[in-house]
Amino acid sequence: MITVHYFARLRELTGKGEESLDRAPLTVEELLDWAETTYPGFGKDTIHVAVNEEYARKEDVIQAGDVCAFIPPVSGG
Amino acid sequence: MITVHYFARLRELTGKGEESLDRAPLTVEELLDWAETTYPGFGKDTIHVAVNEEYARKEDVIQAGDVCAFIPPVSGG
Amino acid sequence: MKQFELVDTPIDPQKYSEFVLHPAAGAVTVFTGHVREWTHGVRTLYLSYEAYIPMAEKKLAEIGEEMEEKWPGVRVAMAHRIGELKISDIAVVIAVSSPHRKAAYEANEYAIERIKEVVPIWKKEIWEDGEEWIGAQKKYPEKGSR
Amino acid sequence: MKQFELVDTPIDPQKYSEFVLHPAAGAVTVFTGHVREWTHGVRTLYLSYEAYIPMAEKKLAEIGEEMEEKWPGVRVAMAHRIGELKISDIAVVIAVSSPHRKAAYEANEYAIERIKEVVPIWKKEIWEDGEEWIGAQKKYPEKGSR
Repeated sequence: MITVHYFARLRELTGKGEESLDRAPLTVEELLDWAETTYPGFGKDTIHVAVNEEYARKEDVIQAGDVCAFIPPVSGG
Repeated sequence: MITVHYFARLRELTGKGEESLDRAPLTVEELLDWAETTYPGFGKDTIHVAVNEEYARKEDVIQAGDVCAFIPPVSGG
Repeated sequence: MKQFELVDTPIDPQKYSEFVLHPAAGAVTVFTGHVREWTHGVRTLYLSYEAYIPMAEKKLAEIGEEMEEKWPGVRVAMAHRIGELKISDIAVVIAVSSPHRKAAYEANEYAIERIKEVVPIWKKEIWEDGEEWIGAQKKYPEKGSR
Repeated sequence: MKQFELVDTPIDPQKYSEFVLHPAAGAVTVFTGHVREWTHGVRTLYLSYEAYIPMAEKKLAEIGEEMEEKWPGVRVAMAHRIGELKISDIAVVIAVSSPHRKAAYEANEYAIERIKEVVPIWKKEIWEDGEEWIGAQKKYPEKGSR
């Protein structure tokens, strides 16, 4: 199982702040593809994925137990 | 009469904060020359003169009633 | 307070400037970002900020480390507020001390640029006739971009 | 308080940042210059500042006008303290607000450079074994240099 977090626009789109997925191991790219299919309008091309609170590359592999977060373009400050 | 103010090193050198001079009209350069002669070590080459709270040029003429100040290199901030 | 923190209550800049002050510090710069009423001719009623809190605090601390590497001798404290903010409220504070002023200015400006690039915080603007999550559409954080 | 002032009591930066804040301001920068304990390996016990007060306040106001010309939309408040200051005391505060941050940083740094050039204020450093009036030996204010 992996945990995925949704924030901001994505939290409103999915209607949830987080969920658990039983799909590990998978790559970051595969996770983004899954999200786009599951939640039309997700907009994966503008979204980064954090794995265990660090930005990950598309080819990085997510393992069971990892905590993931979809990071849409940030706008703090 | 003109009033002249002394600050910082010059106040300590002259032993006074201000004095009145009965020498107007005179140029800024003449005032600096007078100060150098009167107070050895005055250091007129590093000192600006303010007339009525504005920096003056050496050729500017000081009139009776003007308030002058010797401005050694500033070091605020 | 923590040196790098997200808070959900009003920010007091004084706490952060006191944190960075020390006897060798000759200069302190404090930047505060405030909720502006008008942006591009549109009137903002209030803002709502949301964050991935643990990662955001970690990223703030990383930015602090970057600053100490680039400008040796600076001390840094930063905070970002989340939740609903009204006009003129402080959204972010960056306090930097340094022996000399140049580094205090440069490091401070570097910090706000980096915050806007990499810290997972999101702003929603609420206007009279709508609302929108704001996000730069072109610039994304990169792993290892520090 | 006045927008541009010399004071002989401790400086509270908050007063100046509040003075410049307004609903269109998205950024506020506050610079404070502090008495540093060590300068070039010499330990300072305390400082004494002296000023030609009316001219110094007039020059601060002129610098404020220069800033408003160069960075339209900024608001500025500045103060310099005189008298005896101990380590870490604030000697000078510069608060600048602006709709956007770039101008707030730039205008603030401009202000401290100008203060050090043209405002008739003098610093005496008092060490364990002596004291000296400090003054740049090369750079003098010029009439019309603004």
